[in-house]
Amino acid sequence: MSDKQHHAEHSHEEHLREKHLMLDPLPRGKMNEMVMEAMLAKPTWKWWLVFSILAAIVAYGLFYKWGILIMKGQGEAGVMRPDYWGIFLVNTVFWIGISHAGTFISAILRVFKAEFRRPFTRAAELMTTFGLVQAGFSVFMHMGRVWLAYWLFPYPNQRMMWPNLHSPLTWDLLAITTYLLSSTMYLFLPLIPDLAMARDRSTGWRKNFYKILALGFRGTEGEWTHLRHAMNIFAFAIIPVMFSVHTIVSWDFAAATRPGWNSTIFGPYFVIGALHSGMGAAIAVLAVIRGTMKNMSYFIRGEHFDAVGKLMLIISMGWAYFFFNDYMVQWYGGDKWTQQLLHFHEAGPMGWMWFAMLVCNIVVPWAILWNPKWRATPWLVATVGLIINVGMWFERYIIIPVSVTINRMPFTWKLYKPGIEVPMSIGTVALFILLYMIASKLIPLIPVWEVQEGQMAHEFKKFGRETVVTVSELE
Amino acid sequence: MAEKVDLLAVFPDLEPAANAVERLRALGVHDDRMNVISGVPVTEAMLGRAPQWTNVPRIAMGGAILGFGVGVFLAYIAPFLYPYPIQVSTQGFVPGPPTAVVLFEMTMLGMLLSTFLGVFLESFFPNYRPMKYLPEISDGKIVVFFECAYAEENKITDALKKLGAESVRPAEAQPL
Amino acid sequence: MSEQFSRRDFLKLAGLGAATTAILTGCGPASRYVKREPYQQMPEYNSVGQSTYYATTCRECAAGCGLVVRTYQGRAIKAEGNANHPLNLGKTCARGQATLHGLYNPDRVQGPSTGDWDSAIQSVADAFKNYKPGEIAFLMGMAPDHLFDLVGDLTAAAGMDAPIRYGALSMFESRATLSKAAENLFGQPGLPWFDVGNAQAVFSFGANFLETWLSPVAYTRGFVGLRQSETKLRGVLVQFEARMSATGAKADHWVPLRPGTEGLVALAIGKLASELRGGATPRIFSGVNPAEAAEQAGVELEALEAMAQIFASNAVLAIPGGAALGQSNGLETAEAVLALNALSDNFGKPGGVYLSALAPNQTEYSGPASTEEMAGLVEKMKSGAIKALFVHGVSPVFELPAALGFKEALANVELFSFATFPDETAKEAKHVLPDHHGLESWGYQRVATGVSQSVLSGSQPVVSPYYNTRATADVLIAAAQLAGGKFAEALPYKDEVEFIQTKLAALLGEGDGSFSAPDAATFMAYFQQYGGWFKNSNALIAPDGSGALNGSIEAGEAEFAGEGEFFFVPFVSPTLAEAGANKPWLQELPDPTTTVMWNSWIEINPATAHELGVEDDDVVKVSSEFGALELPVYRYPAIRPDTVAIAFGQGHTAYGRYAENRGVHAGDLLGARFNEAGDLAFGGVKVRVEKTGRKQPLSRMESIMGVYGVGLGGEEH
Amino acid sequence: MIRPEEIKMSAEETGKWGMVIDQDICTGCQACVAACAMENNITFVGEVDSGYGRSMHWIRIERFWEGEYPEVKMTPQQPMMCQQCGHANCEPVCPAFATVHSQAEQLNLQVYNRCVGTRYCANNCPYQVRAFNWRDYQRPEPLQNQFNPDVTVRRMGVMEKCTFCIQRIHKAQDTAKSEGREVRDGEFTTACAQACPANAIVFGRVDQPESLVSQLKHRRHGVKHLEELGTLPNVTYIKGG
Repeated sequence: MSDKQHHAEHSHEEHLREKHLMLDPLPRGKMNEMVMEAMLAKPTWKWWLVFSILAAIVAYGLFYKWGILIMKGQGEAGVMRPDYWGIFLVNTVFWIGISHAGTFISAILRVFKAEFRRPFTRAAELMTTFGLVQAGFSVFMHMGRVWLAYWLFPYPNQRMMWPNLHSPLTWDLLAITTYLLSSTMYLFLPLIPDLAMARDRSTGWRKNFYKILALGFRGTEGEWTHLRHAMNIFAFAIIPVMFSVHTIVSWDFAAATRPGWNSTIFGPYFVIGALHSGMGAAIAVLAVIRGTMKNMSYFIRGEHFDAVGKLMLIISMGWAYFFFNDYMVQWYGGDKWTQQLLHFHEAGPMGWMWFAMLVCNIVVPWAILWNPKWRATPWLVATVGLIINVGMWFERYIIIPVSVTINRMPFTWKLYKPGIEVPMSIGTVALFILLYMIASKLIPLIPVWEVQEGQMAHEFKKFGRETVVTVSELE
Repeated sequence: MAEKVDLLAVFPDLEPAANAVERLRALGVHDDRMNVISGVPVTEAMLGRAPQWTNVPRIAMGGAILGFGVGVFLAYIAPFLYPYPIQVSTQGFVPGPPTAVVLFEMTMLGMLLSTFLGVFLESFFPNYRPMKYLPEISDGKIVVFFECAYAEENKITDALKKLGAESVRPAEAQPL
Repeated sequence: MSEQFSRRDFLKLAGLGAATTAILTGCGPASRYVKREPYQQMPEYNSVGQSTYYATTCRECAAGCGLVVRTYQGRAIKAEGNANHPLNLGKTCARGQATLHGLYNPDRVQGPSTGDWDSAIQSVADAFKNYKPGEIAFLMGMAPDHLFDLVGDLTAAAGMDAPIRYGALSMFESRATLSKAAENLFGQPGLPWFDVGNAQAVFSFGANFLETWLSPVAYTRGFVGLRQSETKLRGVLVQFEARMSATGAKADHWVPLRPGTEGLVALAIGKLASELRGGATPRIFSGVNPAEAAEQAGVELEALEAMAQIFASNAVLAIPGGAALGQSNGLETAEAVLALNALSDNFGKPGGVYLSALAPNQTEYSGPASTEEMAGLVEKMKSGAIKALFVHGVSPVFELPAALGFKEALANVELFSFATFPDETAKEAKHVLPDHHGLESWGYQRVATGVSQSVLSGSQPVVSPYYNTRATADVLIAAAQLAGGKFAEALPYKDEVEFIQTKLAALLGEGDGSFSAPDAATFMAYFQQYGGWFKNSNALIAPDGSGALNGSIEAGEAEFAGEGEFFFVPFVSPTLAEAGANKPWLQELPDPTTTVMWNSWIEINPATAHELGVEDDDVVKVSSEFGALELPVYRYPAIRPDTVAIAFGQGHTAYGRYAENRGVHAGDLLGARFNEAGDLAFGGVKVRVEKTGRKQPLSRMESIMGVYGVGLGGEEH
Repeated sequence: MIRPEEIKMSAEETGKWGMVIDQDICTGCQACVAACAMENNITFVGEVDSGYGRSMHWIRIERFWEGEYPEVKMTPQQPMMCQQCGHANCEPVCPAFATVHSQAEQLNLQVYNRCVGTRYCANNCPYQVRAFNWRDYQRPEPLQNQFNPDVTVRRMGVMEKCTFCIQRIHKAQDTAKSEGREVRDGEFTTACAQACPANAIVFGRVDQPESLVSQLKHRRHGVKHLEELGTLPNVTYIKGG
């Protein structure tokens, strides 16, 4: 063949290498170094500034205000008749939604062997755990007598009374507990080899820290086998758990006798909504990691934003489908209270939020994510992700405090005005980011061994004149 | 009665390691006198070794059954322990559909917890005793630990060197 | 249930007649006054015990309903209606229910202003001695009770002016006008009693008898009879008033008349009806032209004709009252409306008009003073003719329109207040000698109206006095004896209870009573046990209205003070009225028509509000010739567009934490014009309404969204 | 340990205790509301909170408007309190069994000290008649002397609602028991019915055909509010004359 052809051939491969992490292998040692470097990098003053601001917000907005709420009662919040449920439950649903993306990426994509997942499964799994922490906080903020929250755990009181298993809230408690535990374990298992890696190349307190966490992992055939099996079981089993969690959350509403809530589509509608906001949050997190941490542009590339962008587009369409499904049936039913409610959504004082929701959740993603170039632009996709989260928060706000304004007793209708919820909600957001900042300094955010495994499996293959990428099954 | 020695051979890559395993077998080192440690999950098949035995799936199954049992207790037995029959609305004393939720969640919880536990049991975690290990492993090196007769040490060392072993030396347990 | 309990207590009570003396001088035997023990545990842990029930009389308004108060460990726990009491037959209104929030009000006067009672009583005695009899005046509440009799005896013997009874309610009810009209029409004074219960149809001209008028509980019972009776068809209720009251809301027809034209309309309807019935038109109607009347009243002639149809085909009970009579032409209106009853010829007949029964120990009707008489009193105070004023059971500073200048006049008199609560008058008083709360006091009260029988309602302490207060009767008796001379002779009693017993002794011989007793002590015990004494027979007075239709009434146009474009209808808040504002739960009760809580509002027709460019909760400035107020708007769909209304009850400047500086005082807009009967023409004021631009959200029970469609999006509905 | 035969879920059409409310004669005078507050230690919440839908009324009187001036009419006043549903939406959703169905009295019980304040019951009540203690509302000295010792004083974070004056029901039953008889119809009544000057509220045994409530219910065309939801309410409303 001529040089020219050969050169073209060559540059094509080069091009593919730049694009795909999996085709651009580095020696394991190098990658380890890069990850360690990113983790051990000395925090800049900027980092400390952000850190301390967030810490202050958490201390004041979350904990101090929560103290006030507990001392003075729910009257500090905006709840009343008929809006007995307010922003705290909006946040609960929102954060549980966020947590779903982690599982989706690290479980569903794993099951379907979507290779692009490899570098950011961990970042996503962290989101699950941290998100659930916020969700848990929010649910307890909501309770009128939170100091008695333990009464809801399944154990008998002195009169041999157990919690009421008829109540969707009890199912919630079981489901969320299951989900929190299993997603945390699922975060830890694949972390073990990387902790071992960190153990091998760190000194001082970190050495002991990682030594303890790594549990003495060496990488024998046996250890790898047990780990692989366990991770497979998790990957498959945690998916139904994830679906059950948000479905049950949706039942808190769907099971109630209220116009606008009593809908059979709520289960899947909530699940897709969760993924919608979750993916948005995940991509934003990736963009931040890539932008702020050393060496991350090697691991997290345009291809990943492109891939997640596609998912976001599909999920957005799914959400639109379910939304319309719900709306259509509610509208067609013609129940006078539901009619009243739909009218209130669109034309009422919160109408602006209803339309903003549609713009953020449908218009924006569709307008931007169809374009491969834009999709591969980290900051752009991340922005879309954040906008989607705003939209999804609005959606939950409309479903809860706005919808309960309208009930079958017009004499009681009242519009909800948030009070202490505002600083406390900001507090949960701050805590979420804070946890990420801490995590980024303590655990390898990139599962190096998974990346290497992937790189081992990829290779170029010539079909006649065309060089293509092939992936071989390693398991 | 020949003395035995513990050796380790460091390989840069999978291919030579696999060959080495083959060679060692040929040289009369029995499979269960060998142990391959790697930084990535290299399957037994790749190394041409006998498939590993793991109980994790069984433990998981056991946990699932246990969890289901807890679910059954909560849903069907606990109500009968109440001080008096508690009625809510006109729903059955033991509600139908909700029990399914409880059974499901408890089963899953049991299964996943025990899977996690299974890994610990099977690989004797946590374990902080000194062990035969090389930090290079997590840099992608593949290390074959094996035990052979003192007399054969040099012969095997040469053979492995030929196969691309970066170094072959006695293995000692060291704190990780 | 309650009476069983009080019977069970009979023996205890019987022993009482003797014991009382001791009690009222302060140191009661434990057998009578159960000690207030601290709850051993928090009430949360629900300590169980035996309750005791005492019958007494409700002092929240002057109607005189019987109560049975449940007490527990010396605490009054719950006020319930006395089922034996003929006036209310076991029922109570909201104010009666909340009486306990008066008893346990955190802002009561806890002792005499002088610190100890001796010096306080001394000061009263000094006043008796130092001032000439003519220079001393007694101003008392509306209720014709034992204290009124006692003071009556005192003043009569000492040659002072007879005590004056007054209350804002009597002003808004226009009682003086009613009795005057009755006198003019029937030739005998008295408080008309309208037998709503047995009527076929009721035409009420401004009488808000379901909320506050005369005896709401009794009239509500009447309304039920009108609506639902086994013996007759469902009666029709027609309400003529510019602003829909709760009575108007229950009416089958609500006819919004321009204020001051009620009399005219009454005559017009009478004329149309008598024409419909055929025969000669009575002389009284000859003057009126229905078309013009409708024109003046601002309603369609058809509306009047429709009402006339109803009138012609039913025996109609026509009731004049409230706002209709609070006009310069109020007396003519009252007479015109009363005269209508002659068309149905139902004077002194079931379902007709009676004069209220006189109470057992009452010889002739004596109503509360008219506001004009109060003005006279104020004059005397100003001129210095009166130097010492004793006030009990009323707070003139609050209840009289500021325009009368009572407060200013106080500068010239030595004021003695017997207030239980630190009201506006007590604040001005030199001496405050707090009386017990009604539930801590003895007494009896004549039931002025509302019942066919002749009723004397009894009061007794249901709990021991909570503070260092003292019964005014005791104070006066003590003071009189201290003053000696004719004072001492006038009140030769050991104490209040002896006085009451003496008065009741007169009834001992009377037959036809609800009970009879061999001796005074037993009578007293029964009296306490049953909560009063009443005759079993119907004691209503059938008036002679024969001449009613032959008179001629010139229902002239009402005069209005001020240039404002709106008629002004002040109405009594049924839950607060003149003395309810300091009871937190009364404040938290929604107003029956607007559901507003804890504040004042001005009612404006939505159309008018639109013209003025004001929305709900917009604060407007309402000004009359006599004063101005600023308060938020309530767009009230059932008020004439040319009329605005404000409830009377808020706007206290004293009277405790729950009442103080809350809302506005409707009386501040009123002038000092009177109708011919001397009642205040409180409806005779025109006001101007201006937007201030400020907003003040009203607390409403109702949802402004759900009820008025405000803020739901789209057009309101 | 409960034996299966002890369990009898009641889903009868009629409960045990019930009310008939005659909107034709209710004048909206609020006497029932005041009586309820006095009997049941209901706290007052002040101007701001009561305006913001936080009033603790166990019974409220609803009214709407029809038509335009001058043909405007106020719809018949409608006292609204807990309907003591036979099939109550509030009960199953409470995670703590704080609101359960009394098999003995056929009432919706509210167990204050079991309530953790999720407010699901109130959210799920189609009649919106539940009141939540949003704060620890203060009753200055000496107002608490008026507390009814038979009724629990509720604290912050607890849900409450009309109980049909269950303390009176129990008292009457105890009296009857001690006299070895059944509770007689009309022997006692709830605070609201007792106060009502118009007798618009009547309380009694709906399961006894000869009782006054049953009579009224059937003689006059009574309707049940939101009956279409299948909540089996025990309060019957008589709308027209």
